[in-house]
Amino acid sequence: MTAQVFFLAAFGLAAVWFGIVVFRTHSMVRSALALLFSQTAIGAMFLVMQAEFLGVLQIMMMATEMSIMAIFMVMFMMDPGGLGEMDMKHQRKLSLAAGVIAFLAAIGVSVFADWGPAATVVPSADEQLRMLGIELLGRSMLIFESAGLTILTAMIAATAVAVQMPAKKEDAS
Amino acid sequence: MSTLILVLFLLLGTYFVAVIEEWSVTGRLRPAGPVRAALRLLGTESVLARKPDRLFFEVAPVLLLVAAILSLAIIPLAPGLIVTDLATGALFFNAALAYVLVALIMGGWGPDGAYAMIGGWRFLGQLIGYAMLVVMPITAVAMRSESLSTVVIVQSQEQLWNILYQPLGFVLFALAGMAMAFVPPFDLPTGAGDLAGGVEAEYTGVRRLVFRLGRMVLILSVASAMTVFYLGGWLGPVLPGWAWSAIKILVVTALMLAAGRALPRVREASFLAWCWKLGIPLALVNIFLVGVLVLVVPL
Amino acid sequence: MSALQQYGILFALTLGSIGFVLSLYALARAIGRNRAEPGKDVPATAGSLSRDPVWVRYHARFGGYALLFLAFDMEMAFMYPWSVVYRQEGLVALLDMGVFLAILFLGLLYGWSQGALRRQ
Amino acid sequence: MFGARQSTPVALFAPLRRLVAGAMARDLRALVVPGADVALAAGLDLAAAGLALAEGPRQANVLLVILPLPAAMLKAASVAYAQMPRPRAVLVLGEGEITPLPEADATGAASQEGLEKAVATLRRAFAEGAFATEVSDFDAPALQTRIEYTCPMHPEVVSDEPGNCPKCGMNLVEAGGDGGHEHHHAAAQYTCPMHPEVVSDEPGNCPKCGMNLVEAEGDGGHEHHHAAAQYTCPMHPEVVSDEPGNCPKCGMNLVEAGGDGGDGHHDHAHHQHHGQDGEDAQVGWLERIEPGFMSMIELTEGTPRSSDGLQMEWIDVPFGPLFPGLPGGLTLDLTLDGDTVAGVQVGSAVAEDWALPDGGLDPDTFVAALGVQMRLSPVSYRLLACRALQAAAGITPLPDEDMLHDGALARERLAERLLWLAQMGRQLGLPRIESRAAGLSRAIREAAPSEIDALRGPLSGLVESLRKTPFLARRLRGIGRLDDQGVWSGPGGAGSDAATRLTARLDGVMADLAELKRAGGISTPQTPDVTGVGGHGHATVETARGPAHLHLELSAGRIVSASLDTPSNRHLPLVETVTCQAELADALVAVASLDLSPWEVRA
Repeated sequence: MTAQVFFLAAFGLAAVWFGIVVFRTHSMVRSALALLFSQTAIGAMFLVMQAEFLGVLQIMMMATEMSIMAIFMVMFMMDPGGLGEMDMKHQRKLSLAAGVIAFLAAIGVSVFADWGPAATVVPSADEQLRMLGIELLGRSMLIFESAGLTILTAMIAATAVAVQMPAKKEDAS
Repeated sequence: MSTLILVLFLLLGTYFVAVIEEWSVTGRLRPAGPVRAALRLLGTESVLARKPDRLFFEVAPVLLLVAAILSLAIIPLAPGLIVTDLATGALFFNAALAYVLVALIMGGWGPDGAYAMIGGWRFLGQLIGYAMLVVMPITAVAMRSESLSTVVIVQSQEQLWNILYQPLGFVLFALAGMAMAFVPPFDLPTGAGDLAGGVEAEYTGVRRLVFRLGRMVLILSVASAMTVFYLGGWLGPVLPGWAWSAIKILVVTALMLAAGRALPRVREASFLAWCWKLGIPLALVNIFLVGVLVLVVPL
Repeated sequence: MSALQQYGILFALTLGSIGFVLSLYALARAIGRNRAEPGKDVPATAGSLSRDPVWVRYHARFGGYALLFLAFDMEMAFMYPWSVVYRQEGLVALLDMGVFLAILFLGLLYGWSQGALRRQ
Repeated sequence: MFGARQSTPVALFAPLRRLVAGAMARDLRALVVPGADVALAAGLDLAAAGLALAEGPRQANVLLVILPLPAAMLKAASVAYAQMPRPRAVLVLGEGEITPLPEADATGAASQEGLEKAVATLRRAFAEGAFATEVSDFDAPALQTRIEYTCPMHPEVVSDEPGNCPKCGMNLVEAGGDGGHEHHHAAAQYTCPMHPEVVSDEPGNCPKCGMNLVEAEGDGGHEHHHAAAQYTCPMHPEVVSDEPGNCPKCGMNLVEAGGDGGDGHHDHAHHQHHGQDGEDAQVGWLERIEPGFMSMIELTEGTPRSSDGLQMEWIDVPFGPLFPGLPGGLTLDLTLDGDTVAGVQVGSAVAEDWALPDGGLDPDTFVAALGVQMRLSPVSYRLLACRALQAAAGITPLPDEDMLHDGALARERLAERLLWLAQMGRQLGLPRIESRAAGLSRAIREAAPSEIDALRGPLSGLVESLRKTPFLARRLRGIGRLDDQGVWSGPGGAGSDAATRLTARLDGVMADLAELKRAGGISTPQTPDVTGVGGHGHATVETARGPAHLHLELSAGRIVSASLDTPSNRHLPLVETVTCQAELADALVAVASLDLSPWEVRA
């Protein structure tokens, strides 16, 4: 139990540290990959908390998605290599305030929300996965299918953004 | 004991992959080749670029090796002969190998060299093509075995190997796996005549040695995954389980690398087009077919 | 073996691999030193000395694919738990996932028809 | 060994070092200067001699130099040598000057035998001298573009090393790069609107972002230290400060404002190359809505526009003269927009000026020199020179002998087509095709007529397997399509693409075989005796790359003027056509499919 708490704290601190690195670096790629490793550390926290599927999924999906974020940042941000030493921090006061408020809100929710009784026995990873599947096909089917629709909307929006590009060219020339 | 066997498997496997890899390039089998090359690299200077992102440059080869080794941890060689039998093994395999991409992007960006950088970003494009073709066939495999555990997946093939049960999935997974291990003809990030080494171009000496090691373990890992998911893993008559695993993995490695010798390197644009316009629809068809099969013929 | 022990093994494997690499580095360091020389540390570009930094805005031409990929990647999160209980749930699962995948496939077709599936 | 590695003084590791040195001696990887194609044309089988081909300088431990080479190529070789990690060695084949390269560790004649002997010497050198306690630096003029670091605020601060400015503590940035040039001299200076630390004496693009450099404020001698210096942000001209530092809005370094106060670099940049009022208005509008907003319109101002309208930064990347997928000596500088070719500059590092010396040249020297210069196709050009000489002197060649010369020509054409195939196989990642084509090319180049019949089988086998290689035609189709009428005279004709040119070359292989059979024998041409003769002569020879023409003027037995027209020289401008807006890999395939010989290019 104590080792579990120790690793949980260690990965948590790593996640926070990588989160800070996102803003401390000048390079866009470093920034994006720092965010990735922050997310990976969160995935490791899930593993420590014995939520295996969630943890592995987080570790897997973030690797590809943050890499795609990296390429889009390199594509669209000024000076992605950090050669001009541009500062990553913008609108400090506003973001500081927003950060503090969000932090307090998260603390508040975690402390005051009714989480129900704590589970005494952690189901095995296989069981968790199975239960999740049954949940998806049973009670949460509507949520599941509407997630499909949301993804469809996202795809259409993404396509609209992606195919805007050639149209722009005609404007420019 | 089993730990020792697994370490031995890792070492021997890497060695054999290196021998086969050299054969696939030079056409000659030289058993001492990998050892010599490793010693040469160990004794060569490991040059650091002038104004690099040093952290990236240093981390990339290590990350590649670690990701490849971790992905091997869920490969069962025989009943009981596995590092970790995770309940989400098949998913974990993917998760570990997703960091190959991260390693290549870091290694490409790190040295501030054009060939390397283009190679790294190219691999991202390649991943966008192959990634779905890795996960969708694995889903179909899991539908049959009712589990993501690699041990259960092998056991589910007791009566019929998956290569026969879902051949379409095997073809897609094999091609995607080759792209994942960036072996020819999918060696876009490191193409010799194309990018003069690409991501590998700036690595010399011991860093290159680690990079190459990671590459070999990666090939071994992909071949092992093909064996476990589709070729019945340790299943086979007469010989003990581990021997079957070893034979199958070596044969798959050799076939994989031999195919690259005979095919021209793919174009990234057409690779992406093939993957998305043909591969993904076929993978969905595969899921549907397996779905019907699983319900109708409960093998 | 409990799940936590397994994660412990994976963590140890990671540390062990890193340790192996570090000992290789130490060995290499014991063999010889690097010598800083003019031109050696400039990234090699086929016999030309090109000192220009390449860390500039990179035009990736697979943007359309990448955006569609993100959507598909999300969808896979649902596929894994579904596939595990598929046999148990039977026809319901097939129909359910069929609808889900059909919706996604529609998205793919839309993207295809709009020209997102090409080199930009 | 000059390229030995500095070893640590710890004796404990001496046995390990010996082991490593022994392994290195048995595992040699060579970077060939000028290129693997020239080694092949010289009849060298590197693999048989125990040398593996390295992809680039970083992977090589042997620099194999095949002499003679012009100075430009040796300069490239010195850069490549400097970039090879130690321990490294130089192996020189043939005769000639090798400065600025260090002394060769092994030398030999440019033949297989010479190579094998030299490799044996090299192995001993590696086994015994791969490590040394004392080593000295390699230096060459090509490496002497000194990097200076200077302070963006205080240009008088110049240092050889990066660090902080002693006056204001800012990071020192890299100065122009072309040697110890004066920063404060009178002429106009150019600076980048985005990176004020980039200061150059010449207009051009910013090395960091590729933007056009704009003329710096002030009248040339730009007063960095003038009385009431004000600092402003390149993005936010409203930010004005008396001291250097960072912009409170975006964090960028403040730059010194121009003489006319408020008008900072940013506005200046606008007027310099766009001055579109619409964009200015839009920027202002955005500024009002969100003051800290970094508008992409503003930031990408002046950067080049891609084909799809996005504004990106472009990089210049050299692909040559020592690029593994292209003919050795060909310099291809691509301007890349991501992985797409946006611009191209092509040339040759081995080109020679074909001007004749005053007083002309005697025919023997001329023919020999042409044979040496055209490294890949010596026989064809010797024959061309001989035929032009005969035409000028009015000598009618004997039909029988002419047939035999045609045989020699066909044989070389065949060898060259195979050489191209080997190169193409290397570029496309087809090692089997590469080694088969290379072996056949080597065998055919010096083959006697009787031996060629034995090669007929393997040759048609290779052609067949190329036609059957899966996806090869699909890989090449549509790449490097030539729409130009007339300029292209090589295989495939106008309107061909890489796939049809491959097919045409394969057909050419069979046609050459047939011609060899028809010729019935092979004889290399001899310089005709033209002592004391004068006149004009013209000859054409069909090489593997297309027809080559030579026009000669003889006066009293000496060549006083010669005009040579080679296919590669004609085809060089086509590189731009075939690479324009192509993906990098496709562009390289397209260039390779043109089969350019850098040796045929005029300086």
